[in-house]
Amino acid sequence: MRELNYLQAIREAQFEEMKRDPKVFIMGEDITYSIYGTTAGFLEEFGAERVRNTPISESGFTGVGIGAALVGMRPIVDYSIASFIFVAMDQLVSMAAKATYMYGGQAKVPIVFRAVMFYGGGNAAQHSDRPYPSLMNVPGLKIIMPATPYDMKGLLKSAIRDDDPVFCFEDGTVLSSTGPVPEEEYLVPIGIGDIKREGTDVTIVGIAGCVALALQAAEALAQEGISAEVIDPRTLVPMDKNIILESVSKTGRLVVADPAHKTCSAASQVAAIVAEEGFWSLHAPIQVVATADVQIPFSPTLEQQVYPTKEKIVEAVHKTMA
Amino acid sequence: MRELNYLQAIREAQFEEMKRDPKVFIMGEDITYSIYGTTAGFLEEFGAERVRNTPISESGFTGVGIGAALVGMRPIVDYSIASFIFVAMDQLVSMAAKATYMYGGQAKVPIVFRAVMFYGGGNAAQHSDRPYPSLMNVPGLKIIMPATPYDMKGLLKSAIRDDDPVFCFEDGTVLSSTGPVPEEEYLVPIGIGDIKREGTDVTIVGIAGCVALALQAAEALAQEGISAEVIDPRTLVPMDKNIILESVSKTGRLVVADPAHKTCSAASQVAAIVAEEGFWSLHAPIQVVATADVQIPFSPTLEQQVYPTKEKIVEAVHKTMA
Amino acid sequence: MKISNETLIEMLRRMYRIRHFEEKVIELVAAGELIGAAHTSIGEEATHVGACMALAPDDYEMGTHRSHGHPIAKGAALKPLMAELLGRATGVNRGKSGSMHLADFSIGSLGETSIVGSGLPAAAGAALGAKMLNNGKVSLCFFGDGASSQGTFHESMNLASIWKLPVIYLCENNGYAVTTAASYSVSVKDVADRAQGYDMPGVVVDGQDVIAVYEVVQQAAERARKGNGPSLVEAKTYRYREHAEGAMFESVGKASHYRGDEEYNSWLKRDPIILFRAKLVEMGVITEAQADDLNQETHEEVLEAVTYAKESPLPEQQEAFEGLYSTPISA
Amino acid sequence: MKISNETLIEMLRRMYRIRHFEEKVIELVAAGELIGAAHTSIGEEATHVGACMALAPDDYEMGTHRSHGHPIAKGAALKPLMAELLGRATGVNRGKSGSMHLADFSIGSLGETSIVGSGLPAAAGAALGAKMLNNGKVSLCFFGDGASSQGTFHESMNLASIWKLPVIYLCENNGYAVTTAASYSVSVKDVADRAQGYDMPGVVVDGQDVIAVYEVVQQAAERARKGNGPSLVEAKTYRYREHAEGAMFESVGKASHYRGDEEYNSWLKRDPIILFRAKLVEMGVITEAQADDLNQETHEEVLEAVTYAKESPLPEQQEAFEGLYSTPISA
Ligand SMILES: Cc1ncc(C[n+]2csc(CCOP(=O)(O)OP(=O)(O)O)c2C)c(N)n1
Ligand SMILES: Cc1ncc(C[n+]2csc(CCOP(=O)(O)OP(=O)(O)O)c2C)c(N)n1
Ligand SMILES: [Mg+2]
Ligand SMILES: [Mg+2]
Repeated sequence: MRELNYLQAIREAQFEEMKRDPKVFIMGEDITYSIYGTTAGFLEEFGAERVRNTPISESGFTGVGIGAALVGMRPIVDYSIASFIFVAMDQLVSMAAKATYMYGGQAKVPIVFRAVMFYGGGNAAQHSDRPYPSLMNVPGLKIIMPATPYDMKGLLKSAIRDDDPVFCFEDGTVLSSTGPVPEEEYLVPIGIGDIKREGTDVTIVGIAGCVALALQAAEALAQEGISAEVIDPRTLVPMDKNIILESVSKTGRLVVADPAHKTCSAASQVAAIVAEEGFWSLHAPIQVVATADVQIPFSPTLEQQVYPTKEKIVEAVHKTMA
Repeated sequence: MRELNYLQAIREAQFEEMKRDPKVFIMGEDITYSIYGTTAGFLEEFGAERVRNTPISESGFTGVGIGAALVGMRPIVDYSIASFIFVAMDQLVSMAAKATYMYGGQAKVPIVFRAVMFYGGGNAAQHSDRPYPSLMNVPGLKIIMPATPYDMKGLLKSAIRDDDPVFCFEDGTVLSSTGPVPEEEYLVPIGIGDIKREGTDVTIVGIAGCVALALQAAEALAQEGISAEVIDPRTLVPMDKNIILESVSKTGRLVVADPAHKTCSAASQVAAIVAEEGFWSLHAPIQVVATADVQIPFSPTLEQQVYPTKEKIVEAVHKTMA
Repeated sequence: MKISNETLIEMLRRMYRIRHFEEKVIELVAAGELIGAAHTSIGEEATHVGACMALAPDDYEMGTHRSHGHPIAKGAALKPLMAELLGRATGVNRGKSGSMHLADFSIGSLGETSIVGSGLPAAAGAALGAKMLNNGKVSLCFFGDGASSQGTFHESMNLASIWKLPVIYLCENNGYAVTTAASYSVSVKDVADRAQGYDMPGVVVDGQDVIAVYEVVQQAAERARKGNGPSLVEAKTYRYREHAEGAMFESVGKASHYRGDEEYNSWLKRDPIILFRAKLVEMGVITEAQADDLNQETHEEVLEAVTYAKESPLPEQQEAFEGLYSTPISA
Repeated sequence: MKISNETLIEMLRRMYRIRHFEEKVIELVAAGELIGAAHTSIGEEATHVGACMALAPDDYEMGTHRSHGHPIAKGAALKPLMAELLGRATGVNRGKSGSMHLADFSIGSLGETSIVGSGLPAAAGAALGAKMLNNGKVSLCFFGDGASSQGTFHESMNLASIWKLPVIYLCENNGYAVTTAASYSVSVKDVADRAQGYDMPGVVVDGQDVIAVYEVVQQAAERARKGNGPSLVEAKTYRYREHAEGAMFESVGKASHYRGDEEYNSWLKRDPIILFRAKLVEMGVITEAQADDLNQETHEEVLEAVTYAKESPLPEQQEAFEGLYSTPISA
């Protein structure tokens, strides 16, 4: 099958959906120049009305997107780097997430928010955030976290067609990773996880960039004769509990790997779900491999220390097998 | 001992610290009129320079507080209602939480942020947030959550003397609740939990307003002959793990009650900690009693459904004993 | 520009509607039948009505925590609004929103929002939507003097200007944000002066004069429909009540004297309803008797709305857990 | 007002320092020795230096992601800055911040911040602190044309004005935010025009003329110290490089032609260092030879800084987990 990289998958999803539905448009800073390639050629194809450069006004253009959605448009808001969403937090929380419920169903907010999490590249504390856990605590937003080009294209297309606000977080560590993406149209449904590798001894739930690390860890563990099952929830809200609980009921052991800071991470949420609903299947303590609860340092010597790694995941699996 | 209510405890803590240290000042909207009573008489006592009414500019005055702290002042920023902090989120996350680490220790940010969580009073989705979990995922902020007048006064005084940004969340359901508060000076250290009631059969960790509910539940359970231990972490970041783990090692059962939305709640974090570090002590699944993952509805018939209650906590305990 | 008698009379009707509605709200709060924060518009009816009547019935409107008067001025039916305030299943928002967040999409009211300043960007967005959908609609956003200090004001004005959006920003300057005087919190004499910084017209208008408000908003709407972009209108008005109903604010008001009696009384003398009613009679548009009838009719509408609300069922408890999403989860 | 020769020469020295420092940064990025986003100030030296030299050495300064030139202009030592860019333990921020977030509290540089617009409120806060501590200091905040569209700009200007804070907002208008022209994103001709909306002086100055910048900032500083409040200064300048170093932006620059050659070359002709050097020689303040020496000396300073940085140890791995808090946890 044809291979695309992660950024190409984003571009293709957006391109196809904008072709399909004239109500879909995209806005963001410098978007016509497509610094990351996800809107390359869009200006020529769709024109400046539907491919809008914005001033640096994240709350402003987030709210503009919400208002346009309220009257029937289907905006895609591209923040480029995920660290910038804090500026727009109130619009995301008080408006996008609350309108449908608060206005008793009168309001529909079909909008997609996109942001790349550029961590691991020496951009330090203010440019390396992985802020999805802060939004997971906010009811009303759907949150997708595709880890492969295939999932990215399929989930992003579903998000654009969804009538609710969907936040798509993109993992900066896999932007150039490639994978098979069919030519023909397909969708990946929101809210459904995926078994990335089958196994019997331990379940490794990987979030975003940690899916790839989990697969590497599983490979290494296989050499030792440990069979690890790798689960990718793909959607964080609503979370596909069942696929995780079923895997744990089979393996009895759980490691969760998450690039977010450990406290109140997506991984902690997965652990809490299993401790509550999958407890009787567990044969050993759950292990959470997440980013340390410190800010992101610049110096590579320092930055390398704080994130999950294949080695840390392998070590965590060993703990659960001990 | 003398009794004060929760709001009086806040007022007294602020009053004493402003008396003690001329660098301490307070700002917020309509603060000179002290709508909630926590700065009653402050204008007369300390003058308009140190008791500052602000325009409705939460990011602006949050940043002003941070800048003043950077040069040696010790501001208290009162947001009144916690739902308004989303407007200031970037200043809290990108500036307050990151400066000390990012500037290699050159920057000190001695600032206290205060906000009341007014939930349960028919103020609907945009005025009923309990947003602390979103900040718990942000390293660099200390987060206190006093549940009694005694803890409030002692923790708030510690927060004002602390050289780091401390967020004090106040629970709107206990504002008028009273409790003993000594006349003489005392501090409650940040990062130390408290056993609010000793017990042997089950551990109930209560967060904020859920501490009172947990105590009511414990009382009811005592009638049935179930001995519940009630733990109040008091500080959410850094969390006093040990007091929770020790209690669970004694009781073998854990219920966590939290007014936050369940997904990525403080309760989920407590559950994750115990599932990882206290697993071998557990005799039953952890039970999380938190607010449903929906927005807060207005109609009392609806609003009453979504929060933790004494009954829900009792029921959760029964599940762990089953 | 000549305003038809029909329109003039409808203006007075809506002003009376708001007044009676709000007076009933005060009673219901005092009686403990209406809970949560409730902010009334008494004294500001001319601003609400002048602005909304200058729009087409299906133009968009967004507003604030002081939420009742805007949709009423835009033409919303009273029964679902009152039912909402009383948390009934028949409420316009099914009892989910309460007083601070009314909305009636059927008449272009896209939602009042109680986070101060949060509605300004969305109003520009509705205007962008109108422009892209080419549906000829304009968007009007009410916001207060207090809201003018929020960053969203700046960002929205700038975006509306560079994109020439068909939006009207209507600042209801009632002089105060809770107890804080605009003369303290706003660094410039008139909020309208800030329009220069966004290359758009900024007009100050007497917010107690419904016709004056109607005329400036109509010009702004025309400008917007012609594709000439946004306008900033500042209506100088006053609230006759405390910031919100309820003892807390009463006491604050009493204790604080943040508004002197002299100031207060001078504004009372300019009650927008009394002024407009007198004008219409003087213009010969209506007789005193007809005006009394209007007053009477609208009062009865409000009483019927209350009866309707009280007789309406409460929502099913289960509904608390429904309606979070428009697209149900496939899983 | 007469500027001493000593000061004039120091200005040229700092401008050369910035230029040489940035040229070295370009090399280091190209060589892969400096990682992460790196934004250079080449072309904007007169704005940085004119503004900072107009302040007292211990006045406060805050800046942006384009972070190197500001502290150097304020008088920071080069070695700890370069060591920071190379992630060394001897870095001014111990290798924790990298290029976008330099700070040197010892000379009043309270931190460059890379979230666009995030520094504006804190700069007002430092000014409030100065006022309350009564230490006679003023605070200067650099921000870009792009940053002027953030809500924090509005909120900070308003707060600074109503509280008469001793702060100077210096907009470095280099015409672009990445690839977006200020002529597109800013709804008014000059950012300085917005000062009217906050009742404060707004001045446009030639950002390539270091003396002109020095003079307007000195006046603003005087005004601030006298207790007369904030000022907005807009320096029209230009960056000679792409938005940031690194292939991505090079290609964007090349591909996009968002800045025409004609525009670009016309600004190149107004290189602030060449202009100022010629002026000083013409004024007889220095000879060509002395100017060459300055150029030489500052170039060597930079080379020494690089040597120092490269010879400095990397941080201990453990340090990643240290320094989150100033007050260690009692628990
Ligand atoms: C972001 C935010 N901050 C504070 C509040 C609390 N609050 C509610 S209304 C109000 C005053 C608003 O004043 P103004 O904009 O002039 O509107 P008015 O009440 O006078 O109609 C305040 C401070 C809020 N709701 N949202
Ligand atoms: C809140 C936020 N949004 C977007 C960015 C990405 N970004 C970094 S610099 C920049 C352009 C800033 O332009 P300007 O303020 O004119 O400063 P200049 O780069 O021209 O010096 C942008 C959009 C950011 N760092 N922060
Ligand atoms: Mg007002
Ligand atoms: Mg610029």
